[in-house]
Amino acid sequence: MERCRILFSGSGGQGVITASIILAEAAVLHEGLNAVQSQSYGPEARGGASRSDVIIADSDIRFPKVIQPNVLVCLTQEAYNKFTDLIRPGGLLLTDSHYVKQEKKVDAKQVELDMYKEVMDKIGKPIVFNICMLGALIELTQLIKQESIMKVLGSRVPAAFLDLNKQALELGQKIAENFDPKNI
Amino acid sequence: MERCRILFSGSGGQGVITASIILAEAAVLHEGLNAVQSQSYGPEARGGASRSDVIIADSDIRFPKVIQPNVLVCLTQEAYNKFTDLIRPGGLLLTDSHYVKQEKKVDAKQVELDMYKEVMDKIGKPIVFNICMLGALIELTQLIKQESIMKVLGSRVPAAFLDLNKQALELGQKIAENFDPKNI
Amino acid sequence: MAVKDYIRERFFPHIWCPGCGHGTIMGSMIRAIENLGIKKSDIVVISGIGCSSRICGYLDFHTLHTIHGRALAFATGVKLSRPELTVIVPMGDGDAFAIGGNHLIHSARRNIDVTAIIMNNNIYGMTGGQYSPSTRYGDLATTAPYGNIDQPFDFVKLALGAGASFVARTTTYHATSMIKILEKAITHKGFSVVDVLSQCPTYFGRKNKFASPVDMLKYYKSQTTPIGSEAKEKNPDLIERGIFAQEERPEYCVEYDKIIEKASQRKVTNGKV
Amino acid sequence: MAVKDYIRERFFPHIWCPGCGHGTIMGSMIRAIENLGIKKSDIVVISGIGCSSRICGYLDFHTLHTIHGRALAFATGVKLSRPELTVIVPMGDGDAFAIGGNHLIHSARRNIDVTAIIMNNNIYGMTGGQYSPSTRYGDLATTAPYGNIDQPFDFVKLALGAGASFVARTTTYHATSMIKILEKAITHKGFSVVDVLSQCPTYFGRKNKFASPVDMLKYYKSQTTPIGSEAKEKNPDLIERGIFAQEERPEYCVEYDKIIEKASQRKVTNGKV
Amino acid sequence: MKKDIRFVQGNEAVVEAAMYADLDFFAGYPITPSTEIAELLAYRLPKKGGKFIQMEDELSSMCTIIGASLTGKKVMTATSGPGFSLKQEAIGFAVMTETPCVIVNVQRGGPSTGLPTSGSQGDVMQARWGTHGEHAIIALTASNNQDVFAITVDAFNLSETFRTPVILLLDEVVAHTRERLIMPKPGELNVVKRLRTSVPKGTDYHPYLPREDGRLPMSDFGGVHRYNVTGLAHDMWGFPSNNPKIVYGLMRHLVDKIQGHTKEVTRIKEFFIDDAEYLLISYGSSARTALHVVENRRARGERLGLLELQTLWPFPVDVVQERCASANCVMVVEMNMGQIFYEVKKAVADPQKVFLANQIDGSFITPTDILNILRIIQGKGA
Amino acid sequence: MKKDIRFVQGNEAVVEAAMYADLDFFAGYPITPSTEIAELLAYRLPKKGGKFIQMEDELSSMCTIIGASLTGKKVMTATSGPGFSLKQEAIGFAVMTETPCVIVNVQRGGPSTGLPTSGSQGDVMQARWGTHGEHAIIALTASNNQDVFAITVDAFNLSETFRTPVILLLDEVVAHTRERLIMPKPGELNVVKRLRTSVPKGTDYHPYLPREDGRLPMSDFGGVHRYNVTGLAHDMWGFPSNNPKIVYGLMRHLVDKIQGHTKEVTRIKEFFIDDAEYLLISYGSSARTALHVVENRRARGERLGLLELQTLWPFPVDVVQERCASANCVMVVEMNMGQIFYEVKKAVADPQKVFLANQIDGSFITPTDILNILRIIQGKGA
Amino acid sequence: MTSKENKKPVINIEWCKGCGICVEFCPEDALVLNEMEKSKLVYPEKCNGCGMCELRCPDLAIELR
Amino acid sequence: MTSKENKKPVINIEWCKGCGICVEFCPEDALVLNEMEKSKLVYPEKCNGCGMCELRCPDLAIELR
Ligand SMILES: Cc1ncc(C[n+]2csc(CCOP(=O)(O)OP(=O)(O)O)c2C)c(N)n1
Ligand SMILES: Cc1ncc(C[n+]2csc(CCOP(=O)(O)OP(=O)(O)O)c2C)c(N)n1
Ligand code: SF4
Ligand code: SF4
Ligand code: SF4
Ligand code: SF4
Ligand code: SF4
Ligand code: SF4
Ligand SMILES: [Mg+2]
Ligand SMILES: [Mg+2]
Repeated sequence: MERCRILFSGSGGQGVITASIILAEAAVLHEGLNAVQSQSYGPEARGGASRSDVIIADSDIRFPKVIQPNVLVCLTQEAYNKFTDLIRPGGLLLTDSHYVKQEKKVDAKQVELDMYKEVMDKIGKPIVFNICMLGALIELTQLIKQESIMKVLGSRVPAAFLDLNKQALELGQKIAENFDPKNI
Repeated sequence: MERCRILFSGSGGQGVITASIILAEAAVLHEGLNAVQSQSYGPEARGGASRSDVIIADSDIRFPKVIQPNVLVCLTQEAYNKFTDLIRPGGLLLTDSHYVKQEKKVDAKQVELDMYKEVMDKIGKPIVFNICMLGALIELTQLIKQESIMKVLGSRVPAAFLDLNKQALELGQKIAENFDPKNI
Repeated sequence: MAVKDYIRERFFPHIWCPGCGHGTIMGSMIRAIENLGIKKSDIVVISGIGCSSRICGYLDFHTLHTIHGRALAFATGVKLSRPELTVIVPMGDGDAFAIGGNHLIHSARRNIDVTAIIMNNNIYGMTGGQYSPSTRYGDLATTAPYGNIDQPFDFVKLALGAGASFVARTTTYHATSMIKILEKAITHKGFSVVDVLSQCPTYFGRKNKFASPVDMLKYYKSQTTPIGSEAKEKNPDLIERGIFAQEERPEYCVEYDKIIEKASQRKVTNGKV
Repeated sequence: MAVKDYIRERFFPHIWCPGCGHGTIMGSMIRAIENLGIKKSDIVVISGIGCSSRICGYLDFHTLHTIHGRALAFATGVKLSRPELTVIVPMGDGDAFAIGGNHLIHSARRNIDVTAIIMNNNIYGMTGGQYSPSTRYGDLATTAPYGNIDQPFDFVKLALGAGASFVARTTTYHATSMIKILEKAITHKGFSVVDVLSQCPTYFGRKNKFASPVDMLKYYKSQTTPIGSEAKEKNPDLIERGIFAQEERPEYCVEYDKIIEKASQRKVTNGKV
Repeated sequence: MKKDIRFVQGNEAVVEAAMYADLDFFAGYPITPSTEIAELLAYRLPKKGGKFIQMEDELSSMCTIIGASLTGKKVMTATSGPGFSLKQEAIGFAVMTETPCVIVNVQRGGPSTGLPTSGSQGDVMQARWGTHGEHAIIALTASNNQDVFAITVDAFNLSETFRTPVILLLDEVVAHTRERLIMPKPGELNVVKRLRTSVPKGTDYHPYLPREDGRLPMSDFGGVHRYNVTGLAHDMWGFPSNNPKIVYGLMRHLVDKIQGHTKEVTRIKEFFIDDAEYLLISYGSSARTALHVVENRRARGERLGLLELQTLWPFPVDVVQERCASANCVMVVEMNMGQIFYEVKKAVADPQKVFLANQIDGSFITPTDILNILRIIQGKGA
Repeated sequence: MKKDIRFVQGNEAVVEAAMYADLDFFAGYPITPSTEIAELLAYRLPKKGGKFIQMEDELSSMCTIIGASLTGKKVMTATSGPGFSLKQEAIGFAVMTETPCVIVNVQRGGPSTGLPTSGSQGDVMQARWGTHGEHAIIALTASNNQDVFAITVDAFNLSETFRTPVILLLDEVVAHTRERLIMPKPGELNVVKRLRTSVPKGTDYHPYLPREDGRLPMSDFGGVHRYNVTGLAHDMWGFPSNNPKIVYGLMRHLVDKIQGHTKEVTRIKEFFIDDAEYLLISYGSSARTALHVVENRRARGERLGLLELQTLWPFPVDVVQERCASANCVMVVEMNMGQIFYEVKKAVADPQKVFLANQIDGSFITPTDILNILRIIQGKGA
Repeated sequence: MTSKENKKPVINIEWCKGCGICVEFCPEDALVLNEMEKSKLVYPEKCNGCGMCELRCPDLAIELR
Repeated sequence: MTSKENKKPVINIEWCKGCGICVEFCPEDALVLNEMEKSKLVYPEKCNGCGMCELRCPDLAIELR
């Protein structure tokens, strides 16, 4: 596989970091891949913008940070403004239309999905928004299998909530599947 | 002048260190000489044996410790036993017969004086024993003038006690003057 | 002047989490100072390290953001050098009583005229929710996953035991009386300790089943009572608030002036004492 | 067994000055231990740095002579690792309450079963007579040539304020009751603080017009009184001695055992709490 | 048996390894970026009957583990810059009393409070010289989880073997990066047990008399041998002495037992060294960037190599000298102003061929940072 | 005017010099062998309206003087080994906040409690590297009372000039030896005053914006300018920042203001250097023994010379290199296991000609000790 | 200090973090958290000008004017 | 513990530092500091065996036997 560098960005409460860890953990534990994950600590991590770097590869990963992401996920306008220029030519830029308005063209596949709204409409629990995002991401990138994500969730989420997470994951996949670039 | 290296030794309460400082201070402040003084700190300085090193010279003094004293003053038997071998050939060994019995011959002028007894007899205050010893020392070595010592005492000792100190100093000088080596 | 005249507006909104009590304490401090009419340039605020300690950046006084636990030692240097300044030291519970406990009791003992404000959230906020010396027995914290077995200090008792001449307790719910207490603490000539219960919804609250900052204020409202109230007799578990001690005692800098006076009368005698 | 069976005779006579109270305290400690019949190999004595701390060299127990002020932290490590051992920590007033004050109050708060014996001579003996946190206002010391302006701690009040469950005071004059008190302190299950007034004739005495150790003992005799005595009412300046607190409270190591029990019942879930 | 694979932070790898190495006792005080070590151990230790205690500060944490070690426990503490400074006095006590213990310092940006959440390698020299008085010390580091695990186990082993505090000098990036950790199976890695004296009760035991092999068997506090431990210079019985002969012997012993065993203590990793024209020397997280560069350039045929140091102290002078001998140019990659750089310069025969590739602005050193400096060294300018 | 001659200990010379340099404020905690400094200042300072305070420990003493310095006072603290270790965290704060202060460390035997009453020079490297995080520092020393006086005044001057803590690294022998001190007359030695900003009230003052000459004028706490001081990385206003550009600028400034002024900061003394075949390099009390040997052998026609270092940090690389160039053999004389020795080796062109003459048994290094080693170096055996 | 009686809270929505404290403890229930999770004086007529919202707001986001 | 009634103080003059505490506080004035500044049981007949000298001696120099 090609080395994939993903940068997740958003605000403190959105669960981006958790989502990124789940993705990387799935790669390592259930797909025999290598992955590294790291996140920004520091004052900005409290309340303000948060950032998580994930690299997934089938070879050893030395340098652990993402400088130019292949995949950039921005879940706030602030994050979008801050990071959007970093994206690798030909990469994927994923945003949520509730939070972000993609204002300019970049040399990447720009995907704007209505994940937040759909989560609220279909599931009603904002807490699984991040998992929905993850669903969309794996659908768009085909990086990691749904089952792998579910296995990780199984070991992390109380049984009672597992189903909810599964719904969200699948919702995300569906939204992404239905995505028609012409809509942008 | 010849560089003079003096080692004072005795027990905590005898005032040897004070006496040594007075001597060195007199040399520096009132005779235009150089002098260094240092003493043993450490557990042995409390209660046990105490030691003070003085070097007096008319040139710069670099190495500040006394390894082989020209003049060795021992005011306890313990000190005598410990230090007597250090004396320079041809030096001066001064002890007090109340405290020390000189048990062997060394290649030095061996002077045993009855200072403690004389102080008790003539002055009755053991506190000035050290000054008496100093008097004997300057008499025997002709190193420092009596007036210089008195000047230092004047700046250190309360006026009321100055006379007492003078008596002791002179007593020491007299004892030493009268010393007849044949008496040993 | 308005509250805004006392802050460095460009750093707002501040860094504290939504509903964090530290902001309320900062507001009360400002209002107390405003009420007292002390000039901004006559005030030095000194803090250690912690969420609480970030207060220094926000206040338009002379501000000194130091190292963890030692703020009172820095304050001692500032105050003893310039006794005419008003020195206020806001501290976290960990800052003040864990790593900094010794400086607190010694400042109290010396009775140096410094006001210590404990922004007491019963947790280490900055490092992410470890137990502090005021975390209660049984509470949860990241380093007490099975429930805390340490007994907490009663900061008021400890400050009194150390000899503090002004000791008080209040909460972020009781903002009006907090302001009054802070006014008294600041004007008190001597060392003052004000223990302010302050919510950390992010770490203490979340770990200990408080759904929101509001719930924590409700707790302060229902679980505290004025000193010597009837309620306390009925329910000894209630936490008392109010002023526990306010005594005139020799202040350190004033005492030091006496030393200077004595010293300047004696002659130097050859460097010997 | 005789007193000599508890000491390392080859280091005697000890290093302390003639008339130093520290020796008397050592004697009383030995007698208390003898009376309690504790085995020598079950006792760990831990000290910091100071004249007082040299006690470690003389006692035929497990002895740990540590660094200045931190003996109680070492003791916490020893006790928590081996709760079955009897851990005794003799400390100087400076060691215990100046540099070491924080560890003392935190040990008290945790109520760990360690006995802290304060060999309180109101001075730094080892370094030659500087004022300590128990040097009284007005006393002379090498660093207080004009008289001390620091207020002293009342160690008893401070220990109580910190939550110590056993707190007592005695003096080297009152050797018999010192032994009794030490027995109780050592057997007390929890943190014990015993403030023992101990003469330093060499530095404290000489600077403060005590002609001899004997005079200092006379002072302890005349200027102290049992807790709650009539004499105290008449002369409030008298220093009280006796046991101020002796309460059963959850002991730290016992509490820790409960944590172990709880923990071993829960399953590890992927290293997450 | 299936491999036990985890996806964890470096700090978790430390915890897993410490448990593997039979850690009994941890005392600490929270500080970013080391706090996770304490948090995880608070959970893990009691499960096996071990003890975790959060002390009132770093000074007491350090003292507490020394006390516990003397009773026969395997002990550890963890901290970062400011806390590491506070532990220095007691670290010296552990050196002097030859008490095994492991001190983790997860480096962050300094000096002072600096950049608490940024990676840095600014405490390398402090690890060597932070406590007062002449002494020697062992300090280890690692760059990835698998190595962090192995090196942590090693830290305990060396600490026991040489009766000395061992400093595990990690950095924020290593500590906080999540990646794979394949858990070694029980027995897979060597775990050195506390060497206890075989001297029976009633027979004289000398706590500070080295055996012929230089090792000093211990006797647990609370056990059958009663002896004295002191931070003062002491004799073979543990009693204070200022006899120059005894002091000399003690000082030489304390230093020689470590400096004299540099070879045994040295841990390194080598990548493409044999024919390297440009030899990079690095350690900890910056070695990851260095290796990235090396692999990347090798792919293009450029002869770069990497010597990754895992033992920083005692500095492996001989190994460094030897490995550098054939390189045209040596570049030390680190996140400070050249702490190991100067050691390398001291070690090699021709110091003028040693260059520094570093980063001091709080951000993690990137391949570009290194390549830019390499270009300048090669005379190609900026 | 008659010369004002005193017969005093080195510690008293420090006190006299500090008073000469306008010391206003001292905070300390007693420890052998530095205690006399505190004791004398407790007596002297109040006489001129200055402040002396004995704090509860060394950590707080260090913090207290920093607080006092920020209000515009000249400040000092004094300690020895264990206390020096305890001050390290706060020394880093003074470095980061650029607060002038003088820290006296009278070295004694280490590590740990070691030999509290013996001379030693074991804290040289600690003075450089004792606090966490990359930084630079100034450390001075001297070997006799007259120099102790001058160097102490210098310590205050450099501290003010560079807005940095200055470490005065004495040792027990220098501190406790009594000898002559000729008191410099007022005005005889330069005394640098605190450089205060000329920015008037109401105009913006930037506490951390260096002037063109690199200096940063200060504004007293309690004065007309209200600003922030923090141990975090900060911008020119004193507010926390982790902007890499700002951090980089700060780090370079902190280090360059000292390392870049090594020449200005260097204080040395030279004895018979020009034609020296055997060049001794020493400092502090051991330089006295070294000089004794040099003078002694010169009298016999042997070409020995002495370079006495008074500035230890920043290490005067260029001066040492230059002075060593023509010597056949360089011998570093010190009381540790070779701390300045390695710096000299690093500095010179041919390190193999540098040897160590030292003493580590707690007794003061004697001429015989040096001569014995010299004989061995000369190939004459023991 | 001037009387606050006629004053009403003005909310700085840039600073308000939506903690809900002012809303919950307003004695007159004059405040509400809006859809953006910001405090809003929805019922100004109810407000008695007591100022408790101002004093308790941790974000200095309320000023009675 | 055995009764001390018939026991008398035995002084270890190697250890005694002559502080005078035992002498001063002996209820029966049975002890004296001799010319060598060492404690001595000069009046054994007066001694009541109370043991206070033993307990107070800072030098562990007295043992009732
Ligand atoms: C010497 C040192 N040790 C530890 C830390 C890490 N640290 C920063 S703040 C803090 C405690 C914060 O708790 P508290 O003082 O209660 O303040 P809060 O954040 O809760 O307001 C700790 C342990 C540090 N910065 N320095
Ligand atoms: C860190 C440190 N600071 C200071 C000292 C010096 N010091 C040794 S003992 C002591 C105080 C002694 O006083 P105290 O604790 O009251 O014991 P005492 O000698 O009076 O029995 C001091 C300050 C030290 N050894 N270590
Ligand atoms: S973590 Fe807690 S104390 Fe810190 S800002 Fe957030 S709520 Fe406040
Ligand atoms: S100096 Fe004081 S405390 Fe120390 S041994 Fe002498 S009398 Fe005792
Ligand atoms: S001023 Fe009082 S009544 Fe009005 S909105 Fe605020 S809290 Fe409510
Ligand atoms: S209290 Fe302040 S921050 Fe909280 S909701 Fe009200 S205005 Fe907003
Ligand atoms: S009390 Fe002890 S040391 Fe003192 S005089 Fe009596 S026997 Fe001697
Ligand atoms: S036993 Fe009692 S009566 Fe006898 S000598 Fe001793 S103190 Fe005096
Ligand atoms: Mg807190
Ligand atoms: Mg004391």
